[in-house]
Amino acid sequence: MSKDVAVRVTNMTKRFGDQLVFENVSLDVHKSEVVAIIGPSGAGKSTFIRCINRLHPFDEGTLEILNYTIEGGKADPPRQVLQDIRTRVGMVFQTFNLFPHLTVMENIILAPMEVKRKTRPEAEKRAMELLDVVGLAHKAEMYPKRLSGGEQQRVALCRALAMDPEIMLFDEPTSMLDPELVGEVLSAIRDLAKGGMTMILVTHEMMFAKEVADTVVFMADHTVVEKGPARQVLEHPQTERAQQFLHRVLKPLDRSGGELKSVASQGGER
Amino acid sequence: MSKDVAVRVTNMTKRFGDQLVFENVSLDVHKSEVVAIIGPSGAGKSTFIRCINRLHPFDEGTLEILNYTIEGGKADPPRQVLQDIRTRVGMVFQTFNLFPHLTVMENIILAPMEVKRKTRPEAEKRAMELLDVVGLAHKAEMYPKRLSGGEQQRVALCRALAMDPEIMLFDEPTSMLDPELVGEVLSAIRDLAKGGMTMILVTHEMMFAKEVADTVVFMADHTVVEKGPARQVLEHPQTERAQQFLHRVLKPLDRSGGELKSVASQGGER
Amino acid sequence: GCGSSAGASNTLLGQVKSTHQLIIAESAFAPQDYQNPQTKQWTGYDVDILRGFAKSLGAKLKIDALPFSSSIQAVADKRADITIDIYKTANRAKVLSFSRPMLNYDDAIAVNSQSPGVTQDSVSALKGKTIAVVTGSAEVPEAQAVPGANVTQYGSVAESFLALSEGRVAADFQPDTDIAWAKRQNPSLHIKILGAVPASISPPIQSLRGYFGVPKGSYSQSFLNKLNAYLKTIAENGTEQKILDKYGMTSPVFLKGISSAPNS
Amino acid sequence: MHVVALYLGAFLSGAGKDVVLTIVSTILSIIIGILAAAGRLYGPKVVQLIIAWYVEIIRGLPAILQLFIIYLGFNQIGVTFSPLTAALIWLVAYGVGYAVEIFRSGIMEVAQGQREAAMALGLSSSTTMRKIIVPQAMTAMLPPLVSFVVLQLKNTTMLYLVGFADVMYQARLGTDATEKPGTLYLMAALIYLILSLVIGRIGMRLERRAAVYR
Amino acid sequence: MQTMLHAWIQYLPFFLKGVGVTLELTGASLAVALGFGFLLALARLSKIRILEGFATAFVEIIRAIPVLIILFWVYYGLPQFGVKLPGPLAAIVSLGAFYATLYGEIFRGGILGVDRGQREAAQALGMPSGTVMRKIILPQAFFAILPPSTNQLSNLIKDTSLVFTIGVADLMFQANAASANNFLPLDMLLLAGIIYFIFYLVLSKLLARWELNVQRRRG
Ligand SMILES: Nc1ncnc2c1ncn2[C@@H]1O[C@H](COP(=O)(O)OP(=O)(O)OP(=O)(O)O)[C@@H](O)[C@H]1O
Ligand SMILES: Nc1ncnc2c1ncn2[C@@H]1O[C@H](COP(=O)(O)OP(=O)(O)OP(=O)(O)O)[C@@H](O)[C@H]1O
Ligand SMILES: [Mg+2]
Ligand SMILES: [Mg+2]
Repeated sequence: MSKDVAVRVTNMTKRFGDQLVFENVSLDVHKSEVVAIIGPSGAGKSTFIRCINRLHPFDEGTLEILNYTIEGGKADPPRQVLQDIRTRVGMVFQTFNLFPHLTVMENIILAPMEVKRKTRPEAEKRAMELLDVVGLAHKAEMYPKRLSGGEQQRVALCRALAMDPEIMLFDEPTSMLDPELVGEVLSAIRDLAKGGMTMILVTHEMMFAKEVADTVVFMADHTVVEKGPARQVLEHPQTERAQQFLHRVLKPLDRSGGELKSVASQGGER
Repeated sequence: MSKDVAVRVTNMTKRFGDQLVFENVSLDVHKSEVVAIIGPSGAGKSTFIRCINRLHPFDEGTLEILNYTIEGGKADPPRQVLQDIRTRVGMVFQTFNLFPHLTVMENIILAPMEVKRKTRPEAEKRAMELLDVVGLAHKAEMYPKRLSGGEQQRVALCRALAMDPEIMLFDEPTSMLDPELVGEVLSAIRDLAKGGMTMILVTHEMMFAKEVADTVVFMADHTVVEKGPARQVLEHPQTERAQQFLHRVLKPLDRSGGELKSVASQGGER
Repeated sequence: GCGSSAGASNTLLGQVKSTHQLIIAESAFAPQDYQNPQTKQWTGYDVDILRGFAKSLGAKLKIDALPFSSSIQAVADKRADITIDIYKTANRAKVLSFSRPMLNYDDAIAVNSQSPGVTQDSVSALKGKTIAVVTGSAEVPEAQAVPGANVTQYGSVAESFLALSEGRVAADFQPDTDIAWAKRQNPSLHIKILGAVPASISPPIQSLRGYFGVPKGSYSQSFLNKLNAYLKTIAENGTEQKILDKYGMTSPVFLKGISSAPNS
Repeated sequence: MHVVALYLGAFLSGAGKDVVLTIVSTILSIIIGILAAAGRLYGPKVVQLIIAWYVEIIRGLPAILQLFIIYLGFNQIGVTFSPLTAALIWLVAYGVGYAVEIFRSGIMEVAQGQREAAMALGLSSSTTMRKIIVPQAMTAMLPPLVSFVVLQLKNTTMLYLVGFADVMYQARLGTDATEKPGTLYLMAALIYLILSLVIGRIGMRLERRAAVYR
Repeated sequence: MQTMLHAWIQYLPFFLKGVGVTLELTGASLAVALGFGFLLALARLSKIRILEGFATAFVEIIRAIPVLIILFWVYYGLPQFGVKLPGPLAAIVSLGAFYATLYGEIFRGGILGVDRGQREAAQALGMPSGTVMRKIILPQAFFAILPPSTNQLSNLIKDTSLVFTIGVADLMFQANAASANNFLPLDMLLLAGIIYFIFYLVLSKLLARWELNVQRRRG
């Protein structure tokens, strides 16, 4: 693996029992590159991103990450390896997944203290810095339930960043948010991208992908259907499947209208 | 109430216990008019739209609908009146609320048979027409759980339309849907609007509101902050609150960027 | 008997005659009353005696089996007509009327035959030991009179013997007939009679006789008269001894003085 | 094995009685329980309160204490029941206390959205109840109902204490006569185990059928 | 009324002694049930087949058998096979084993009920599985476990009333023995009932309120 490559996935295949989720997926992610994964629901995007830090085992293929090489198969790699990967790869989930029984501060410092053996003052200092940047320093002592979705997601981001990860994974970080709150989280992620962080993100926000991503990967029908520079894939998709998908998402109303008109008028004119 | 007005709300106020949801809301909806209600989460949009067919009682003010006049207060209007209003006003919910123990067909024909005393063949014939229009005729015998969100929402639409309502209420009908599925439902609603149905809809889809609605009502801070022709409110909002809201929703990334950049680089450059 | 004449159904005797049924509240005390494991029929000397008596009234026995403590209650409540033969105590006399005595008992101390927890039938030897009794039986106050005794109460005599045989308790206070019978029926039980319950804590000899109890009051009087006459007859004419012989109680001591004892 | 052969017949006839009592008392409890649950939810305040306290008392007292109160206690105030009557009254009185809660929470569990949707279609409240709430509540209630039947079956073990000739009663008499309690109580346990498992299996079958739409 | 009060006062000391025994049995049985139950839950969740199979069989069998029969079998029956437990210990073993199956299922449900995302989030932060269990899963499961646990505790107290059948002198026994003595079963049973009901109210109302407060403080 060249020095410049942060993650290399080769012919990865994943099943749940008999059910194929995706097969033959290959992908190189370079250092400081931002990769956006898009695609219809159920395409396996979440599962794929979880295979990258080996939260899920995968069945076939190879994953090279942070100088480790992991082969597909049921057997777990050594615990040390898994833990090291997960420590150095940050992840932000669609559903935030903050620990509800811990305050914002405790959420952030838990892993640095437990995993990196930082002292509490050290961990707290770093946590406050991060919270300050996302504008949540004043909420440090609150429990997650009391925060808005956008705030929760920003805390989740801080929690991941507190481990000083080398790579960040995002799984639809804004899809559970109110439209008004989406901006908060997207701009925090954008800033991170500008700062040179290696990132892989699953997103439905095409505008955002276009602005932030270097590469866009379109997954559908159990595999990667198309990938390439962001602008190219989003504006001039080559495959029909991608064209169809992007059309639907970007211009939801632009299709052969139904005949509901006529049906409705029956009701309306009673 | 002039013959042309379908719904007139005058100085309506609603509380849950001590908690004020909205106050002093007035609104005229003309026949065949499409009114879109927008506003931040928690503004009381859902509650307001539920007060219009009196699913919730309201505390003060007057509601004139379908030649009935209902005064605020805890006491329920006569059952007959409530039922007549609800029979003639259709509603589609954010969470679909299909009856899970009934098939698609049974969902649609239940109310026509029970309330309008239609025979089963009559009701089924109409249901098939409606399902056909939204492209779901082949799913008539399925249970809701087996359908995608977009399909469920279209069935919910058919269920409401099967009562031949004179007015339709929509509460964020697409916010629980996958982006790719949003289009299906929006285009069905748009067709309905074009057909001349009187409609009040709560939505976060600004593009859709602009295209479909005649009037836009912006609710925030417990009241109606601004209302007017759709284009005017959406493109040139008069009040600061509306400007701010629309800016956030339409251009989520366009704001003073944070400094996460600098923080992130610490992590990325280890 | 709702339909029968008021006079008949207002008394126990009338009740039994009109329904042709005499209900015994049983508690599976062997050999007084127990179920034959082979035939599942109720048997025992109380059952035999009362069956004969019931026959003389033109009635059949019906058996309600209950824990001992509830069986007395059942008769007091007129739920059943008659108890098995029991001791006469002041407490019981508050709710029951008693027949004439029908058998002499001795309250005995049973111990484990392999490793007796008590070796002498004296109060001092029993002091501080665990003693088994049956809930609601007359042996309860006897055991409680032993200083420092840890009294464990069981729902049936069989359960108390099991506990003794398993060495859970040091001693068990029961009528000697019951201990002897249990030993005879189930040689595998590790129990034996150590001796009589010390006189200082056992009740006076009069009450150490078996009496049938019936609901208290004039309701039972005519019935009691018949019963007493019957009991006296069978004690005198040897019928009762014949019944006792069936249960291995051949010693004359059991009926000594019974036929000449006064009615209660 | 001798003991087993000797008592198998008696045990089976005792088990038959337990099963019949369980079935009869369950049916009665369910019928009364539905009515009481309706009273608890929609009745006048007084009725609601009375039923609520009834439920608390039934749930708050040991089952055996309730049995003794019905069988022994009521005698003290001149009300006498036969073992069978007492057993039935007890099982039903106890069962109703549990059934009310099962039905009440089953009905409450149906999502608010379902009520709203039905109301918004103009369905009357009785139609909503019949066509929307109850069918869904039924599915939600099946698992607790199955546990309830098993609970009632298990309660029958206590009936020997009032002289009802069931499995336990036979086991105790057997102990009296044979001194083989280990074998006899194991037999009793097996009979109850099998009956419980059968009820559970039937329940599972019903649940699967009721949940076709899930 | 007069006689009832009189009888109550007369027998109250015995009843109080019975209450002591009832509480001791409840406490000891609860300890057994919680400890053993937790092990059962872990065994059922473990990937080791035999362990899981054994625990599952144990749970399915024991909880299908009435407590009274378990009690009789342990006390009267086991000596036939050479194991002899004193009454109170037999009671604790029986109730403990039976309630361990119930608590085991509560624990298992609580652990499984913690959102899968929580485990994933913790793993994604590099936490080893022990830490995930201790710091993330168990604290959250605790609050899901609490309400059904207190509910079972009040069932446990009620089920201790069965131990009088093996000669253990608990509260129910005292009521029974007293009515065998004074032939006032209703009065005696009512007194016992009132005491049991107080325990129930304390558990179901006060503890429930405490639980609610704890939940609210977190929420
Ligand atoms: N733990 C699991 N067990 C079995 N099947 C699973 C599991 N997780 C996901 N799946 C299945 O795998 C497929 C891919 O799911 P995944 O969540 O990766 O899709 P996605 O592309 O992220 O979709 P979405 O946009 O809806 O999040 C789906 O069919 C899903 O049902
Ligand atoms: N049944 C209820 N009881 C008490 N408070 C309620 C109830 N329903 C809604 N509220 C409160 O009323 C307020 C308005 O809620 P509503 O759902 O109408 O807002 P909304 O504008 O529809 O928000 P959203 O965009 O999130 O759907 C909120 O503060 C909410 O917590
Ligand atoms: Mg996903
Ligand atoms: Mg809403």
